[in-house]
Amino acid sequence: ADQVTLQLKWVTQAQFAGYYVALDKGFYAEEGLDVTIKPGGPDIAPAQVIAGGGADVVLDWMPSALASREKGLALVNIAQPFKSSGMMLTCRKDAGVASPADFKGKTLGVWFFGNEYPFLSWMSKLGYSTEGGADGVTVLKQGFNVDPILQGQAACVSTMTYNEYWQIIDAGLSPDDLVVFKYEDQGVATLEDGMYVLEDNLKDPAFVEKMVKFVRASMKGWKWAEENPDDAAMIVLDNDASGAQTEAHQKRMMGEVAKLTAGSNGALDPADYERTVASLLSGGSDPVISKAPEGAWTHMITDKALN
Amino acid sequence: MTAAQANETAAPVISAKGLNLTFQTNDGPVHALKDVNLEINKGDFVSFIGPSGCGKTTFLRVMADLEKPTAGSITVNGVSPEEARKTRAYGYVFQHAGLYPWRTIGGNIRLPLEIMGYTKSDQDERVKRVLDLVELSGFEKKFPWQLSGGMQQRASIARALAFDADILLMDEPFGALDEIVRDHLNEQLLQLWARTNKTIGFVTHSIPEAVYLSTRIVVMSPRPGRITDVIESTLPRERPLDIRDTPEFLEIAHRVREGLRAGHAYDD
Amino acid sequence: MTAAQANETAAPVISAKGLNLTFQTNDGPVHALKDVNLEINKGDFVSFIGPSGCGKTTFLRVMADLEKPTAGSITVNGVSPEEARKTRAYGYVFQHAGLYPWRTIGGNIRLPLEIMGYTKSDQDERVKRVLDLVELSGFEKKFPWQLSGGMQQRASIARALAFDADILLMDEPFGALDEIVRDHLNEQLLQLWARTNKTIGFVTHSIPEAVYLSTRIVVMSPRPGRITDVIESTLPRERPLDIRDTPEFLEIAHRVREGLRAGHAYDD
Amino acid sequence: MGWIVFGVIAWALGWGLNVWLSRLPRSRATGLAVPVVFGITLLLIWESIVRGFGISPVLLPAPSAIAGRFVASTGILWEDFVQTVLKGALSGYVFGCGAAFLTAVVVDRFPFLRRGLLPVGNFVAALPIIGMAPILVMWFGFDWQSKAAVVVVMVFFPMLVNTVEGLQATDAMQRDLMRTYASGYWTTLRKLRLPAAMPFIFNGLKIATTLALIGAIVAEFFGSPIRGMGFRISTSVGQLALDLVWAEIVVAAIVGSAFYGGVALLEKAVTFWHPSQRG
Amino acid sequence: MRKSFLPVLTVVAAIFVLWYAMAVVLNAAWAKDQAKRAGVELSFSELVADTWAQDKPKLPAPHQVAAEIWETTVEKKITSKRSLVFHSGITLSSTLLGFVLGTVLGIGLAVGIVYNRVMDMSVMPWVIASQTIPILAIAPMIIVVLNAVGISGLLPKAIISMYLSFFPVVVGMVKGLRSPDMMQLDQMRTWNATASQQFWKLRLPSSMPYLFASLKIAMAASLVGAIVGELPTGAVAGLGARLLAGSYYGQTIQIWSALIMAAALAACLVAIIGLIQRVTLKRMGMA
Ligand SMILES: Nc1ncnc2c1ncn2[C@@H]1O[C@H](COP(=O)(O)OP(=O)(O)OP(=O)(O)O)[C@@H](O)[C@H]1O
Ligand SMILES: Nc1ncnc2c1ncn2[C@@H]1O[C@H](COP(=O)(O)OP(=O)(O)OP(=O)(O)O)[C@@H](O)[C@H]1O
Ligand SMILES: Cc1ncc(C[n+]2csc(CCO)c2C)c(N)n1
Ligand SMILES: [Mg+2]
Ligand SMILES: [Mg+2]
Repeated sequence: ADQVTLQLKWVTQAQFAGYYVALDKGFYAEEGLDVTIKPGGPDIAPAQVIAGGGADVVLDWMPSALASREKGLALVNIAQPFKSSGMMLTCRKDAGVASPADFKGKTLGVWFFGNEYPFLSWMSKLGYSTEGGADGVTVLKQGFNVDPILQGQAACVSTMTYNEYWQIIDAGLSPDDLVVFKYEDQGVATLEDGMYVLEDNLKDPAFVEKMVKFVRASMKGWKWAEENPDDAAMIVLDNDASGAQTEAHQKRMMGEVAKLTAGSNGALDPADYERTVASLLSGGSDPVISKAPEGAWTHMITDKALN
Repeated sequence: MTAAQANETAAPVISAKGLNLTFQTNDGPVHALKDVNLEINKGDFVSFIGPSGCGKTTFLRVMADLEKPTAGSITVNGVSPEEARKTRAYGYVFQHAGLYPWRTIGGNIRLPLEIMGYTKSDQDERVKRVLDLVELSGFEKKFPWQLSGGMQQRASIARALAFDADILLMDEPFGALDEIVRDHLNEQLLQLWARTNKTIGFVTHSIPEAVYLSTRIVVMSPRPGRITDVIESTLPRERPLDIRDTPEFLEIAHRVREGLRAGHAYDD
Repeated sequence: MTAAQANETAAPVISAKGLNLTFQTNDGPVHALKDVNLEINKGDFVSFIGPSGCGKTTFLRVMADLEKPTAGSITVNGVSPEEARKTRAYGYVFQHAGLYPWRTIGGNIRLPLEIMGYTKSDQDERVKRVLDLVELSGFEKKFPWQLSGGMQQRASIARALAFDADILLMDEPFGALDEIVRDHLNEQLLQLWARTNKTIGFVTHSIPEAVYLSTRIVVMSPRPGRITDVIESTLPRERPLDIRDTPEFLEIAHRVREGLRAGHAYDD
Repeated sequence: MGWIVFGVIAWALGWGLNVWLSRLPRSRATGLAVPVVFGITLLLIWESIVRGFGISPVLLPAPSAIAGRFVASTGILWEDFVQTVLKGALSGYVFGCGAAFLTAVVVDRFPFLRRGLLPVGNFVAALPIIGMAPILVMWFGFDWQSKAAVVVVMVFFPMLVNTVEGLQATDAMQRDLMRTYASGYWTTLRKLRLPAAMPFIFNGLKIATTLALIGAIVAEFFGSPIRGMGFRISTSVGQLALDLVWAEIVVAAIVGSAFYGGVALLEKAVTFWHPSQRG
Repeated sequence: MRKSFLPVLTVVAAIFVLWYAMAVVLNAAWAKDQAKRAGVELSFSELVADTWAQDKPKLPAPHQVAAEIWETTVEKKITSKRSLVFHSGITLSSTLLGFVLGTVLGIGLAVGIVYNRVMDMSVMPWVIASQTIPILAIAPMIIVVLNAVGISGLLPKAIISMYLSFFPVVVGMVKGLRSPDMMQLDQMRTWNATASQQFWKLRLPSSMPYLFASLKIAMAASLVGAIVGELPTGAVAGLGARLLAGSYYGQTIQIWSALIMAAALAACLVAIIGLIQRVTLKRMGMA
């Protein structure tokens, strides 16, 4: 069987249910693929992993992938299972935040490690400096959790609709205490969790063939997961080596993730891509990417896979 | 001065009666001193000699209140060793010079003076005087490790002399030195003793040294340490080094050796 | 045996000519040996005596190829010290017994034999023999720290005797022992020497020890170490301990002391 | 290929030079030159391996690239240095070591406490304290205070154990001497036990220097303001700016060595009398 | 040993008292906050009870941690991913591998330094400098880079452990191999011993006490390396992963139980070395 190694962007959780389902239900095996899924983590850069040959295909957020491309690492998007962005900024009402206009002078928690780009372009769109001061916002490098908002160290923290938001709720704050700003609603949404490969590899027909099978099986997994969210969550749970995930949380996460993948058959919508690039280019004095990339995505794989 | 001196000689400076000391160790009790009786008078120079481990050091430490006897009584100047220690009656010289490496020779000698609260000018004056006494003037600013073993030992004696302790206890102070240097220091010690009229307790392994220096020689037996012989020296107070070739000297040395050998087991 | 012996006595075992040794130190050069000439014959017992730091140890080390002279020549059994060392001509006994704490007494004595590649049975036999020789049979299985200082020193001598070195170099082997034990070991060493007819070089600080043991006494002066006197002993080979009270002994001792004192500056 | 040959030549030359240097009589100059030559050789080999094998700069940048980035980013590096080293590591170091020292003096006063605390302290000193970092960040917030707290916790016990041990380091004879002078507790402490403890105290201080830097940097992984060496390292890895990562590592190595060297120099000055320092 | 039993017990008891007190102090704010939201007033005893029983306390009380440890060690199958024993085993294996690698590397370097003049003069400063590199901070990168050259699984973590643990071994062994005094070395010379005889019969045995002292430090360092090496490997498994996952989900009880488990592991490993040390040195007649 053909070997394929997939590097996830984050730890094993329902965010990646489609792949685990495909593995568990034998969709990959049916295609004749032997797939290894490598969980990610707070300091694993998927781009670095693929550059080092540690994976054939990686999941990454498009801003980070495009930035890597500008750094000389030619990543190409071959499929996009996530149609919409799950990113939001969640704020405490009692910190005095009701609209983006209130960010000024506040402290905001942000993920870094290549995940900061959407936030930065949003802020530059709003015209806020991220260097602190009365006219800007003070940025915290948010750690692995949502503590800063719970403890009042930050007015807002970054959250995903399917994950961190619920951790805040679980911690005892009620939705009434919170205000959320979805990147989608603010018009600064960027594409998340796409599949990326190295451009050079696409010149190899055998590799392309392998990816076609991989994408096809993965999408089958995703669609299965959307239809059977609870079972998918249990599959994810079975694959979590850390034994730290809880059933309730994963099932809820699967439900939220399904909303984000629902709109996609796996093929990248060029309009979404253009919107993402536009947003990244608009970053004022220090844009995330300096010019529109060329060849950063292809339908070559999905065209074959989905027909 | 001489009248007062005569007066003091009447009462013994150190008086030990039925002294016993047992150390509790992991291998069981060690009986270090057994039924020790001794009187030392003002101005005496008493040497303690005996095989290794017989309790010489222990006895000296009991006198200086560094060890408490488990039975018997001991008085120093008529009071307990502890009280005597608190009145700073002792100058103690250990086998190894034991100078503090982080202090200069001068600083080492100054140490007891600082602790006892002498004034700065008094300190300076005393340090200078005792350095002269042990012929170390000019080495005040040196650190101990920059001096030879003999010089270090002299500095440590100077340290014990810097304050006015009238009892000097010396535990094999010259054990580590070569014979010539040792002879020389013996001579100087005798002169010093003659000049200051201190009471001196002196531990040694060397028979000639004991005979040459002492007014009395206390011979001790192996464990449990007992006093087997106390030999009064018939030598005059004035003692040139040559005295060691006189028949009188050899006679005393012979007596000491016999006393020692009697207690020695030869199996080590 | 006796014929061969007489034959060997003809050529000196050790012959030093115009030996000089200067150590380069941070404080400038130290002239440790200066113009040293000496011949040692087969079966000699030669003592080296002199003030501390005069170069006794250095001289012994030069003989054993532990130090290279900066000038002059030295031969051992007619060859260079290095070649002599490679043929394992030396038994060297240091001031401190220097037994390995992780080896038993037997293991310590066996150590040089292992290194020199003796067979197992030969090792056993030799260890047994030298243990007998120094009267330590029965202590083979003990560790060094379970023995007294005197016994350790005897073990260390046994170690130097276990292999067939015909030159025994001893650097203050009894310096750390008390007088009684020392007397006893001196006696034993003499007996051993008489029995084995080894050539012995012996460093000591003690005048009586030097006189009691040696056929020749080499007196050295302080730095730069020179030989100031070589005293041939007139004492018979057979020497009971009492010999030390004879006028002949005292006469030689006096000569040594005079020789020593002449070179001593008293400021050590 | 050319670069690989260059690397081999550099290695041979460097080694040969060092063999030659080490045969010269030992002096301050050769003592310095040998490790420097060794280091330069390592860098040359590194450079030629990266170039020769065409290793992606995303994985391992060449020394020349790192040097270039270092020079170009001194502003950022300085800002991070201030945040992590001066605010986080140094304050935690001073506070942690100071507190440990005072605790040791108190503990030493009471044998009961000493007997109880020393085994516990030894135990804690061997624990993976760094694991407390996420907790301390949770307790003390995101800024340098939490980094300092991590450093305090990390250096406290090694320092405590060393100081207590040092205060016990006087030999019986030295203490007896003070006794014959009828010297009191505080006098003995000041005149004998503190000076005698200095080699041990400095041992603790030296161990603490490396711990302090590591603690401050690693703690930044669990949340930080957007400056600091740990922040920069993790963020730059994510941005594939590996040259900047290595520039930060160079800063850390220089700062760490300087910190250690500084304490060692101070030690030399204070414990000049100790046999290990007389050399 | 017996003499320090009572004092140690007292100190440990004091730590527990302090711990409970701190739990009240640290967790009170949250308890009050929750109560205010729910509109109830807490009495002091209710407050204390609440602070010792929260789900995600700032500082869990000892009994909460104990219960969690009990649950995840005794009540779970060892093979279960939720078993702390399972995770300890994973951490242990990379700790031990790293420790062995570090010890071998350390001893090798020390031998080189002692026997080779060039190494003596050139290596030591760099060994010291190497430890100023915050390896822990770049651990994730190291793991990714090692992965790139085909080294994965246990080894990358073990290499981080090795990097931390070889240092104390080098330092200790250089000291230990140099601990024979001049006299002992000269003695070997008079016997015309070869370099290898000198090493096996003199230098190595004399270095044993130093070796064991270093091994204890190295073992502790190795465990730190393994844990930190696990943090970024995608929270897959091991105590470090538990620590991270706990932190990620704000599960303080889980963090603390992983921490305590790591501490216990460290203590056991160090104690085992201590035991070997005692036996060896006793057999060598050096204890
Ligand atoms: N603190 C102690 N605890 C246990 N035993 C001790 C202690 N001090 C001394 N001893 C033992 O008491 C005995 C007498 O010791 P002491 O030091 O007085 O002998 P010594 O005559 O001074 O010997 P040396 O000539 O070797 O100095 C010895 O057997 C020694 O082992
Ligand atoms: N390795 C060395 N480097 C520098 N100087 C040395 C060295 N070895 C000895 N010396 C110096 O050479 C001189 C002679 O030393 P040596 O050890 O031979 O004296 P010694 O007669 O044996 O003295 P002691 O009776 O104290 O043992 C001394 O001044 C000593 O300091
Ligand atoms: C150090 C750190 N970096 C990035 C993220 C953000 N992130 C990347 S993928 C993903 C999936 C959502 O669960 C999230 C949140 C984080 N949480 N912590
Ligand atoms: Mg004694
Ligand atoms: Mg000598």
